[in-house]
Amino acid sequence: MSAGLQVRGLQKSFGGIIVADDINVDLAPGARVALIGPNGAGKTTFSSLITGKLTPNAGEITLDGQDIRPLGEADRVKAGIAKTFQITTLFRDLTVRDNLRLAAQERDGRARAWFKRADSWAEVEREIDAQLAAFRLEALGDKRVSDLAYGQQRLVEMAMTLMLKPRVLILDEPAAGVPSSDSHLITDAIERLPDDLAVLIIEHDMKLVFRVARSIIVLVNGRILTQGAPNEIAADERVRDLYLGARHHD
Amino acid sequence: MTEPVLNLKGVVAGYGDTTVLHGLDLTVAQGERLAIIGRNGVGKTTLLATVMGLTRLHSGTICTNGQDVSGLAAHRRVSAGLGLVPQTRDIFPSLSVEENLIAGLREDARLEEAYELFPRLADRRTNGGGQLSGGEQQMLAIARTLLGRPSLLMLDEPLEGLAPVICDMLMETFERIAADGKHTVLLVEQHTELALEFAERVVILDAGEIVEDANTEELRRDPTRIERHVGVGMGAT
Amino acid sequence: MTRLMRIPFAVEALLIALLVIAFFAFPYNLAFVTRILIMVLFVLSIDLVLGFAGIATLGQAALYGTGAYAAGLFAVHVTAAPLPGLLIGMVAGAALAFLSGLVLLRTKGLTLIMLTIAVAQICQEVANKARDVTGGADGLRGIRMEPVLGLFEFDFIGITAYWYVAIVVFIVFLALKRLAAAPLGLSLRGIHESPERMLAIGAPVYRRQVLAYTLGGGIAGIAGALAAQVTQLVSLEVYSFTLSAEALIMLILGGTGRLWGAIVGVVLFMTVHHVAASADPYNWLFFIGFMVLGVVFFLPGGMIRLPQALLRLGRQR
Amino acid sequence: MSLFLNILIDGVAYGMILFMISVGLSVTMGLMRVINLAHGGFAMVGGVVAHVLMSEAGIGYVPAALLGIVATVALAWPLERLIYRRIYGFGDLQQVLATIGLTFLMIATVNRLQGSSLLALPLPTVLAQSVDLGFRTLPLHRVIVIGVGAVVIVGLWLLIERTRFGIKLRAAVDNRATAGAIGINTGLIYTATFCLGAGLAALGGILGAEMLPIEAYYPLRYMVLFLVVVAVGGMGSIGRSFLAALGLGLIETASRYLVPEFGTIFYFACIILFLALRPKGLWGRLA
Amino acid sequence: DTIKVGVVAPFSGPFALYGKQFQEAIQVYQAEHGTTAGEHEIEFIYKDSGGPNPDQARSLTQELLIKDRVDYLAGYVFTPNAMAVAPLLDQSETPLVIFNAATSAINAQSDYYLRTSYTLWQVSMPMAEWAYDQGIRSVVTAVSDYGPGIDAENAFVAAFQEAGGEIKDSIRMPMSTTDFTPFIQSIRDQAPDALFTFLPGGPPTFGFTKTYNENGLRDEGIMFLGTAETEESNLQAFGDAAIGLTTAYHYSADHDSDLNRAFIAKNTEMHPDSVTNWATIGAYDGTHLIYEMVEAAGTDGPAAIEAAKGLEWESPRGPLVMDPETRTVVQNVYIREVERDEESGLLVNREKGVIATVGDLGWGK
Ligand SMILES: Nc1ncnc2c1ncn2[C@@H]1O[C@H](COP(=O)(O)OP(=O)(O)OP(=O)(O)O)[C@@H](O)[C@H]1O
Ligand SMILES: Nc1ncnc2c1ncn2[C@@H]1O[C@H](COP(=O)(O)OP(=O)(O)OP(=O)(O)O)[C@@H](O)[C@H]1O
Ligand SMILES: [Mg+2]
Ligand SMILES: [Mg+2]
Repeated sequence: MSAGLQVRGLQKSFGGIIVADDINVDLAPGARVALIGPNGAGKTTFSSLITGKLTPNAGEITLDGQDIRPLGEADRVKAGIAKTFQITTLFRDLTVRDNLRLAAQERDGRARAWFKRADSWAEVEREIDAQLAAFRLEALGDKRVSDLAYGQQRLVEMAMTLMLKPRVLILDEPAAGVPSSDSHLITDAIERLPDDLAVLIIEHDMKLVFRVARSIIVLVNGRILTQGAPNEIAADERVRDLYLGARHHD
Repeated sequence: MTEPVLNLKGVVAGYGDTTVLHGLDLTVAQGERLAIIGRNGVGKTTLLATVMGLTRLHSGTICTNGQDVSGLAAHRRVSAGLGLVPQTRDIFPSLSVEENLIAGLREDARLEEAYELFPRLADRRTNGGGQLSGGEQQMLAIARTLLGRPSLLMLDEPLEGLAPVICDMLMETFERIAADGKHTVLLVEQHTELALEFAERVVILDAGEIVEDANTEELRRDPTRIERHVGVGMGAT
Repeated sequence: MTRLMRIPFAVEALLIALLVIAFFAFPYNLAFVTRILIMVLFVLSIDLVLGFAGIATLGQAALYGTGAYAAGLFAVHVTAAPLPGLLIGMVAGAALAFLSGLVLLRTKGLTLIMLTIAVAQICQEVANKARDVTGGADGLRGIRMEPVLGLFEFDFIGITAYWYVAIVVFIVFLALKRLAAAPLGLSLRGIHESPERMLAIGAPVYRRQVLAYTLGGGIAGIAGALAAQVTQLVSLEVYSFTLSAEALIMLILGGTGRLWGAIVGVVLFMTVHHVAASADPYNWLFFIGFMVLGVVFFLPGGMIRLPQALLRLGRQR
Repeated sequence: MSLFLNILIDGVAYGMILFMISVGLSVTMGLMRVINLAHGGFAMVGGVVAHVLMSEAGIGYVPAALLGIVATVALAWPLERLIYRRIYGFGDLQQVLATIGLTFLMIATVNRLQGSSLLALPLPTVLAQSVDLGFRTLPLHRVIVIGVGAVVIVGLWLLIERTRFGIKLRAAVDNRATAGAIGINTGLIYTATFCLGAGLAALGGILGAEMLPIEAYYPLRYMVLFLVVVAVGGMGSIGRSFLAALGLGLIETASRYLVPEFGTIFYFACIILFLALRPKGLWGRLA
Repeated sequence: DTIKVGVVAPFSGPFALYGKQFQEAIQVYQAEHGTTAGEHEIEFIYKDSGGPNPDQARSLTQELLIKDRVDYLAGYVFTPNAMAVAPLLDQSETPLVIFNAATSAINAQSDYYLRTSYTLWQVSMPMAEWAYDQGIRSVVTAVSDYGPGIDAENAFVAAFQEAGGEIKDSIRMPMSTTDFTPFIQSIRDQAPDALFTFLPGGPPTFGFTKTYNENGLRDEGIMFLGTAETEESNLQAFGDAAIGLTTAYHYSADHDSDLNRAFIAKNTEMHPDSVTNWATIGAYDGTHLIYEMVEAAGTDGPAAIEAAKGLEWESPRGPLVMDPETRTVVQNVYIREVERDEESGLLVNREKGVIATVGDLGWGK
């Protein structure tokens, strides 16, 4: 029995298309793994299989040795697996603070309280302040999400997921839509994450990947093509041809 | 002499009560490769949407190839030669890939062009648009707009979510499109590096106003002009 | 309004003032004002379910009617003391909401709307069939209420009925107001906005929707019970589609997701109806039709947005 | 055996009528995704115009019916341009409210002009006959409805699945702004489709008047009946609405034959069961 | 002084016709008899109850009693609406004249109810007895599955079996039925001599009679027996499908008497678009009753009720007596058949027989 998230022999297909083919992955506490691969390789599908949005055709998923396949989406979050969405999914009519507050109250299991005001937990409010500050969103806290630019929403997306204090964090293209000038906010946030947190990053921005990942998995057509340390991957001919392209030949 | 493909005069636009663009003037000549850069939320998307007629123009005029399109509906602007790949992709989820392409197909364009450009889409021909992966949706959005044969192709962060190989291939494609001198490409890009590499002219937007409008070469010589408005982190590979 | 909410007990004071004013302003129409109050309660229950939790329903009458029949039968067969009857009505409404919610809330959108309608229709048909128990289409008769708390006799003019209903509505309103600002309220709004995201932050969306629907059922049940006790007769119409639909119209008219919206919508709709129906009964539908269209087009957020809209107009000038 | 045959024949005939009456709603609600509670209003308008033409101008059934449909489209056109155009952008609830408001106005108008009693659309004697099936008879009128229904379903299917117009329509429905941005004239497409829906509503109203007689409160009285068909069929497909109508016709007819006393309960229980098992309607596809 | 009469009836919604007809009948009566009874001026106040909605009926009645201080109440189309005000009547000792609601049990709820319409038992039992006399031996009943339908079924079945006839089947059709073919086919398969039906007016009746016709039941000799189905307001819309339908009812606009002809002429003169039917006559006779009570007792409710009991008068529908026990009028029930009138070309209920002076046979059942 091992700590962290373990995936064994994961299999998934849509109709005829196989999008996950015998995938084995280990995410130990403290892991910083990047999942890269061509478009449509099955990266998002993989994350959905882990979060429970999709059900695998075969294979095992365990968290700290416990089989999590019977758990629904919400229960897996409770168990400590959280993700950000590739395409921003926020509570658009609520304020940024309310978005974060919602995450916190679910995390603390007091979402069914109905008598005290939602903003009357001082500790949580401080936490929200800190989180907003980390993403330089202080000024936007009381704005409705729908009034933010897309890039700002991406930051809220990330901040909200971090409020859940997960043990396994899946980031699906966290920097997409964030300008290069601000992408350090994302990388900083990732670097500041607690040491015992396991992180899986799905990203096409190689700068970000090479900066934060300690290990990289390359997925092609639903199969793991190779995996290894960043420098090994960058040097791999097949990865260059299929994915990285000429720009990274240096 | 040729009319500028796009000519903005005093464009003021926004959402509801809020104004995002505060009086922009911009002229884009035919065959130009122009990049617009700027921080998050400065109004880049809003600018493109306003040109396309998707956001309400409060005041000012927009001309394409000499034609005033300020009051026209979006589809009329397409006839006038404008084309936009939106930042949020906006695939039609319940149409198949092929139907997505047909929806914007001009008589003189062929479906096959899209499949040649993105073989991945050919494999997914009959899939529902809503079932595509993020990157596949991006490809579809680009292909769909190209099939509309725009004389001004506006791209709102088109490389987002695409694999590096595809990005390279696309940049080449955009360059090729612009190369014939009849097509103009207007690129909004977060990655300053990429933008500078592609464009011959760069416009920097800040808080809804144009704060720089210069040759790429000029800007390369004086990077502080960019850093002042776009922030640090540029060029740090 | 938001600023008003910040002053401690401002809302409470305002509500009490309104209730007292209504009592003295309409001494001859107390019965009508009482009906308005009951309707407010019913519409509040829809606001909780639809405006907050985003559960589309056109069958809330199922819960109202069940509360009404439960309270009515309880009064006829067990005891005619009002408060226990109210409790029974609430429990009956909540129980039906819970049971039907388990099935209904697996669906959404139009499907959900149809299912809520179907439940109400089945209830109506069952009540119609069980003629020996419910009196069928003739109505459940023989309800003769005892004094409230053994002290206040239901009088001819309807003074007791008015205060009895007013106090119940007041209490429920305050409870809902607390709920709206509390974590549960926020969580329901979250579900309304994006159930998908709620799942992703670990919220058991389905269970929470069932909870919201059950709470709404309890409130609708209280409203039904009040109606049964005040009218002292329950008819099949408590389950009618028209009742659900009209209540929904009132809610949207007033503005969803805001408790005051329910009050404003009901008062507006019922008053216009009352006035228009006595002025020109044959054509009152024209009034309502134009009013409804006017609100959708000029005040899309409902009447509750009127002050803001006026302010904006003023600023533009 | 003959019971089974009876159920089959009457069920299909009834289902076809249900389809004819609600197909217009499948177009506006299922395809265009506007919650159009005023659907019954358009059906009624068609019926009322035909009634007036027949009873007051002495025009024959078929021309009166055609003129009724034309008049309905002529009413739908400006309504779409002036009112529905703005409704499309609203949220569900606002759509409900707006279309209910319109329904009220339609009812009030008919009530004012024609009163609230039944408005007859007497069939010409040719159509009022019955067809002998050997073991029983079937009114000729129903046979004709079945035929017209078949034509409508095939025509609509071709139009929507097989033509550029259909693709553009579906694109415009999915994302109106984007459709405009790739050159589709969404305004025109919406107007045309809406008018098609209204015209079909009128056709259904007139053909179905033998069973659901035209009167001022028609739109409210049968609202649920129409909605059920679209809900069971699931949004977005004419074909599935058709199957749903047939299925519902069969269920209702079977319940009337087999358990007449509990017909209503049986019918709605079936719907609940079905929709609970298949929340997205027949062969539920992702929205 | 002025005595006020509150009229509660639907003036809006699908049932608005009732309210309109009540109002017209009252106007006709006032045009004929003036607005005073004895030394009292009589004023009518109208309130719109919408459809069946006891909450509203009760609160409107309360308003009439408290605010408008009416001394008499009248109207009430639906049974639950009428029932809901019983406690108010007892408390305020106000006579209420029911113009329509036809459930026997209402009058037992309070001593202040009087009824100038009819009860379902009152017309359904004579229908059964007449049918048996005509040689009909087997009947299938098919009624809408709700209170009035079931009352009608019970009354018919009881009387028909009493007479010695056979009830082959009793079908209760759901209220929501739009396609009646299955029921009609079942009836046809059982081949009775006649079918007896009761349906709410409007679309259901329309659908049922159409289907009866289209499926050839008439041709096979299965006779149609009903009560209110062929009432005048929707009759013309039925077209030829209605010809030959047989009903037992207390009023036909075609009733052959000078009084009736004068009444209809007056109504048509005052309200050219109006159709005279049982609702009109119920309200007309009800108004007469109120005038009599006012003249005899003024504002004294209990005295007015006493004065009304046993009152006899000649109405356009025939002779009436206010039964002291049931407080429902005792009246003639007519057997009618729908025919197309030669002169006007319109469908009419032609009287084929009369069963004299029937009281409320449902009392105490
Ligand atoms: N519901 C579905 N039905 C059919 N095919 C699907 C479905 N969902 C995803 N796919 C297909 O599965 C493949 C893998 O999709 P996935 O979203 O996992 O890719 P990805 O690796 O995340 O790509 P990207 O980098 O572009 O986001 C894609 O080709 C997609 O078209
Ligand atoms: N639908 C909207 N309603 C109201 N305000 C909006 C809306 N969309 C954007 N905004 C606001 O308009 C401003 C400009 O947004 P815009 O999307 O044009 O920025 P951008 O430059 O494209 O940013 P990004 O790089 O993040 O895409 C932002 O401050 C944003 O908050
Ligand atoms: Mg992906
Ligand atoms: Mg943007």
